[in-house]
Amino acid sequence: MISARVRALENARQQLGLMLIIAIVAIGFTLQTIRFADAENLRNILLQASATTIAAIGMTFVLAARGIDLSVGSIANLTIALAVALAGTPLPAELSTATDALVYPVVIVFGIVLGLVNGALVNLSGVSALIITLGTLTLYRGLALHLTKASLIPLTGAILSFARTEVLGIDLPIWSMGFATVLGWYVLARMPIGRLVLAVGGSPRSATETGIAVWRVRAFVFALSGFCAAVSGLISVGRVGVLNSDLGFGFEFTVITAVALGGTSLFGGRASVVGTVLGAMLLTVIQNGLNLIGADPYIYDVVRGGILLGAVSIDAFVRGQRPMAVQMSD
Amino acid sequence: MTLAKSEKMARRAQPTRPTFLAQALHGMRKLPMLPVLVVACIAFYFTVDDFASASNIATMERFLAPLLVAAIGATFVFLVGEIDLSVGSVVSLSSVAAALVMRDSGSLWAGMLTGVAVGLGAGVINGAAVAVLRFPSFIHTLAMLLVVRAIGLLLTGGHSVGRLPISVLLFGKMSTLGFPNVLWIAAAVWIVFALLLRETVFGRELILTGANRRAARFNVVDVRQTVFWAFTISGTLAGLAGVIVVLRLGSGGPIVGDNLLLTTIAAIVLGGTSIQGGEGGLVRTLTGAAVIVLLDKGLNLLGLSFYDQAIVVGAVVIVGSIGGKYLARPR
Amino acid sequence: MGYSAESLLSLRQIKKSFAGVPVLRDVSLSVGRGEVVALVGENGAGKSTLKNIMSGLLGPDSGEIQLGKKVLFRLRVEDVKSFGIGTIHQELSLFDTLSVAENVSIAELPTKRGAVDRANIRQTAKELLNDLLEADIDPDAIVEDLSLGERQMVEIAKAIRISHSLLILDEPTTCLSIQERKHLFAVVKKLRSRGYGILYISHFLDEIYELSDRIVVLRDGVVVGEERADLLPIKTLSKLMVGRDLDESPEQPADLVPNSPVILSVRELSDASLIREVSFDLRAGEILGLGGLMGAGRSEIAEALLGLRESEGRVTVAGHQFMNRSPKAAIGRGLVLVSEDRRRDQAFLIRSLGENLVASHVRRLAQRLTGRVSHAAEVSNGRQIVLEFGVEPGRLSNQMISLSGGNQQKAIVGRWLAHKPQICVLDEPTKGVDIGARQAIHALIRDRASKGTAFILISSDLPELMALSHRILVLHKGRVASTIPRERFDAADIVQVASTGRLH
Amino acid sequence: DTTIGVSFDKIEPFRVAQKKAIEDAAKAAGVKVDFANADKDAQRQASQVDTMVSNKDAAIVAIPWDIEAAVNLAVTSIAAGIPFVSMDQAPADLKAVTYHIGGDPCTDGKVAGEYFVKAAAGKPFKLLELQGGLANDNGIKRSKCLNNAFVGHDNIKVVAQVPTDWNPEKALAGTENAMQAHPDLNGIYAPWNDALQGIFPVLKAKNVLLPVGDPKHIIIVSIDGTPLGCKAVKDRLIDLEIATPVPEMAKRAIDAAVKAANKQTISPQTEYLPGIPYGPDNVAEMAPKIWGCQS
Ligand SMILES: Nc1ncnc2c1ncn2[C@@H]1O[C@H](COP(=O)(O)OP(=O)(O)OP(=O)(O)O)[C@@H](O)[C@H]1O
Ligand SMILES: Nc1ncnc2c1ncn2[C@@H]1O[C@H](COP(=O)(O)OP(=O)(O)OP(=O)(O)O)[C@@H](O)[C@H]1O
Ligand SMILES: [Mg+2]
Ligand SMILES: [Mg+2]
Repeated sequence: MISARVRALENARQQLGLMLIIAIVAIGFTLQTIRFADAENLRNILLQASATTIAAIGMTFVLAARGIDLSVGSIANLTIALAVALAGTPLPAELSTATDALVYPVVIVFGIVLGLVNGALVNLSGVSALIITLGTLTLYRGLALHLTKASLIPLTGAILSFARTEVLGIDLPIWSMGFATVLGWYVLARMPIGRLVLAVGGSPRSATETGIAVWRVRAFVFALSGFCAAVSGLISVGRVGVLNSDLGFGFEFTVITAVALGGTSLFGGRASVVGTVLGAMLLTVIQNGLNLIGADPYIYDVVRGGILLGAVSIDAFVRGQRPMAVQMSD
Repeated sequence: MTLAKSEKMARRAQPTRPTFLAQALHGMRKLPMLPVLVVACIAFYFTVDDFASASNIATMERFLAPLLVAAIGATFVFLVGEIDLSVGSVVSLSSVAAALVMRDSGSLWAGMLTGVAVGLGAGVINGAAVAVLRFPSFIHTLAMLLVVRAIGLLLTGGHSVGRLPISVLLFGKMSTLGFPNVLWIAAAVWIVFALLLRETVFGRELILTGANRRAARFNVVDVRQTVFWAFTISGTLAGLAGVIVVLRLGSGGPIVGDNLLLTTIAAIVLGGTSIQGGEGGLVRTLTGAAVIVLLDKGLNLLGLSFYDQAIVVGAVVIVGSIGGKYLARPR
Repeated sequence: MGYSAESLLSLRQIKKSFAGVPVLRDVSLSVGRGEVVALVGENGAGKSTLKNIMSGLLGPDSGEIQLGKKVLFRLRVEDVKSFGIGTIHQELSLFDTLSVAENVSIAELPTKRGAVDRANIRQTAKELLNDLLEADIDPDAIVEDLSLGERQMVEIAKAIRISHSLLILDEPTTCLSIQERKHLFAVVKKLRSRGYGILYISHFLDEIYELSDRIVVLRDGVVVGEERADLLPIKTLSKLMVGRDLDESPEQPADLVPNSPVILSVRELSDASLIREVSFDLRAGEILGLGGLMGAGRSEIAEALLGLRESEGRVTVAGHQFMNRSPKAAIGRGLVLVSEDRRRDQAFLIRSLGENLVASHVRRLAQRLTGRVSHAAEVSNGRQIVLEFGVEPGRLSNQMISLSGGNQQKAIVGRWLAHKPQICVLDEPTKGVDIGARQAIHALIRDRASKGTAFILISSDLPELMALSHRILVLHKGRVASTIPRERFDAADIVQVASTGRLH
Repeated sequence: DTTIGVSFDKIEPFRVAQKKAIEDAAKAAGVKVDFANADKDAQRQASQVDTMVSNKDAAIVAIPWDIEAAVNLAVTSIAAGIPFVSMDQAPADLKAVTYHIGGDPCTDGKVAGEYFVKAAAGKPFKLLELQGGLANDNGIKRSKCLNNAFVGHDNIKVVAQVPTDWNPEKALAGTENAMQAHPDLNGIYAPWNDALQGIFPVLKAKNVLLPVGDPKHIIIVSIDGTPLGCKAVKDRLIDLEIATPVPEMAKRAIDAAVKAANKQTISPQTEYLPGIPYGPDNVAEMAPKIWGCQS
């Protein structure tokens, strides 16, 4: 029997591997330019990672429950577009300041609702989440572009302040990311719902047989993912100051990559929030460092691909130490 | 005492023969996009002028060909329970390589062979990494996506490669026996690989590996070899798809395949192949690819703005897959 | 029919069919407080389907269900939960990636300040597993690392944790050895005395008689008999189950051909974790039984022989040393393994029965040059296994998952025996299989042995082991504790060696 | 009535403006347009053009996505008797099309480069270059001709070339990171207006979003001439904007298409509308010529 301790160590090792890669990459960049390694750049990295990380934490839960949410980028876009459309409706003057402050609840609620729509469709139809969210990926984006007519919408007012506010000298997006990390870790690893998410993802059949309300767990993860996507949308537009039609395009890909790098299984039952955060960090650090050293644009993807290959090799090496009988199941 | 007298009631359950309708519905469970395909065809036939005209159909067939070929390859990877994200990039690189060789050597066939060889090479690398080194396919093929794409960009400086020998475009535009040449290629590929999948030991072992990898190993399937070949097929067919793109466009380019990644995955999963592996097939991929092409063209011809097209496509995907599932539910 | 006790759950005139094929026709059944009701019947009779209805997983097509005082058309998961019905499922309903403690309490995780109270669930798991069931399982272990037997114990603990009125056990002992069975029986009896109602589904008639107050016999979805256990002779029972008289002559393996050659020889086989210097010889036509408790390492020896587990030591097949072992290399030398965890290691649940039946030998059915699988050969092969092992329903296009548990087992055992191997390692060959099919499998093994096939038989079912084997190797903590020839077979001795490693 | 098929390479704010200009021009010319978006896919564009050919549209106006593939599209469509007009993005072989009306990405890049050279006035000058699409001809030329203008001016150092895929969020991160590495940055080249949305927040956060003329002002040159760009010029936030004359381009494209459809000859066969450079100092007088300044 493989002892519980060996198991725990193994999981830690995966994350250590990722940290090692991040460290190697960081040292490499620092050797190129010392400005990589100062506090200001740390802040840049964290800021640049925040939107991806938050959405990726939501995605971690979805994947853990054996689902997938391809619509995160579209949700980010559509929630903002809806908020803009609502704010654009002519209102009596005394109400307009009120609506300005209402923009956050509106965006958040829309995020959750769009996530719940995903969840409800998956629950009610029994069609795989991949197909449903492939549909909503297109549908939500179409709706968003229909609202904005694909043009660039400059934003003003409260909607921007989330990304531009500092609390105790640290930007709100960074706080949110930290908060999401701790909370996500706590919920997944410690709270009953986290265990249920892993249970449903590990074996939906067993979950049903045990009397777990599988549909409720699914609704929860999709709502959470919608919520996280909306928050990351707020961060993105807050930073850029405009809603452009490209917002969130291909976002699902980056987000899932971060989660997969972090060691979460794409087939459910195994997930790590900390791994996800590290995965998102690695992606951001690469991009940031390449910008900093002024790399040739054409070699960006070569470096990125090479580092990903390095990450999988380390991971494969770590897993290579496992006994044969266990390996058989991967 | 209630013993024995019910002996008579306990006669063997006669296996009732399923009716023809039940069988048809059962078959449909495996083709969730068939109803969508039928409905869409009928709807477009009546709403779009000349939808069924020979030239429009030929246009759709040419559009279908590379998507289908790439999706056939990727289906093998899905069936074995893995994923290949490098398809689009391999299509691009192979189109670049094929176009370069065609331009510089003037030979159509040399170019085509080069394109396919590039795909084969990428497939072998993917296969070796996933099957032998046991790299997780998602991350590994993602890395390949980036690297292969970058090679294409570096090779061309971002420019596409065109003005190829006239024979290229002639071959790509020509029809034989009423069907575009590129469709013939796709059809031949489809038949060969459908036979490989359905009729041969390799196909069977592939499916078993995808259905339960552990059990496959206990049942003396060489899982490594099977996974390796699945990736090799995927790479090679992506290479061939790149060649078809060159034939069709008369040029190759470092990003021509970018959109193909998402559309191949969409074609495969809409068709009804499971991403978990072990369940699916090429008829399904064909229906999935056909739906994508049909919607793309039909909605465009209807004159919807492109975002309203997106709304309709999204709704059709959702409603269609739910409807397909509902029609095929066990009764 | 005046059975006493106040009824907890009763089903009346339940009907259920799948895709038009009736599985339950007009079944009535009730379980009262403080009684153990045994539900028996052939594979595919509908027992698990009935269990699923009773545990709220399936709704009947018609009929009514009385739960306590409520009369319902179908049970919902909530009813089941609030009424306290716990179920042990034939195919285990565990979560591989969670810990033992979490599995046991998953249905109702206690919390402390919002977080799962881990000390609490660990304690619960300890109480149930270690104290009540006397199983030595670490509450913090991850379930996927447990052996099948251990998992079955966790499943039992999990069901007991949920249950506070009715406990349904669907073939709970298929992977348990004598010791664990004893503990389970003690627990069942204890619960009965506390007033629980218990529905016990099993193919082991001795268990049925030991535990049950009342026996209900199901055949083809109809209750064909219901009687107090002490009033129902075993002969009548088995006739009711299978609809014909069973051959009751004591089982005897064919005489071993004297001086038949040694076909497999194992020397000092050891692995990193459990197996210690195991050596034995196996002769053509011999049936060698491996006895021992759960965790004694029997399955591990089988895995090591096939190269599924890293090990040291020498294995010689037909005089040639067998290095670089793998299932594929093994099959080339005529050595096959029917492994114990069939759902995980053997079944392709989403594929058809036909594909499952020939999964291990498609290559033999293919043309050498083109690799094309002959459809006709595949069908005739499949049909033959279906007939020989009585797999029902035997339509080759049915999905494997729609077969009853026992029929899945029969199909997989049939798949491997169809190979006509020289050496066959059978790990729990008759688990989950009904008495008729069990006799058929036994007969087949004996017949094959008499024709020269050598068998290594691993079975937790001692009577089976003793009935079939020429010789029994009793293992204790990975070592061969004793080798007992057929003349000296004695159940008590074997149990003693298995549990202590010594005789007296 | 006459229908002209229009195939765009993609949809983005700038293209939305072009689309509107085309619709206006078509209305003025009394023709119908049938609009299709290739969404960054050469194959989809090919299939759209095929459809327009088989629909026997009177003429085709296309913004090519793949400049080599576009040559063949033009050849086939013209062979089928349908004039093919390319707009904005030049196909690889201009002789293949009936008529091309475009901006001049190389000249635009060169003008920008020369502006930086002049502004640097021989002193060391650190420049950040944001790049649009790595495989897009406009993007490549705007970059290449910028850098060609620096040949012989070693005082100008392009400290980073950041690939952005025309995405303002990537422009933002890229600017943030480049300014981290080079806090003493002197100039930024933003070859499309949306990039400014990514640049300004960073400059603002670093307190260097200062009007032209301020000693600490960072010199910015941008291309496009959208309302966004014009506003930035009016706010004196950027030094030079090179505006593409969108309505004029659309009008000429449609007019040429209509003419060709009526079998009239078109000459010249290729026209360039070089970008109109303007800055804060002359924006008032230039405004009437800049479409982005109209609103
Ligand atoms: N003392 C021990 N040391 C290490 N591992 C042990 C020990 N006891 C049990 N195990 C573990 O228990 C498992 C063996 O249990 P298993 O039930 O498969 O044994 P078995 O003899 O094959 O019995 P059965 O086939 O009846 O289940 C292995 O996974 C092994 O790692
Ligand atoms: N989901 C399903 N779809 C179709 N048929 C099914 C399904 N589930 C069960 N059956 C059929 O119902 C019948 C009864 O199955 P059930 O599992 O209840 O048998 P059982 O009495 O538990 O048998 P065993 O002793 O083998 O476990 C079998 O013939 C089986 O094939
Ligand atoms: Mg059963
Ligand atoms: Mg065992």
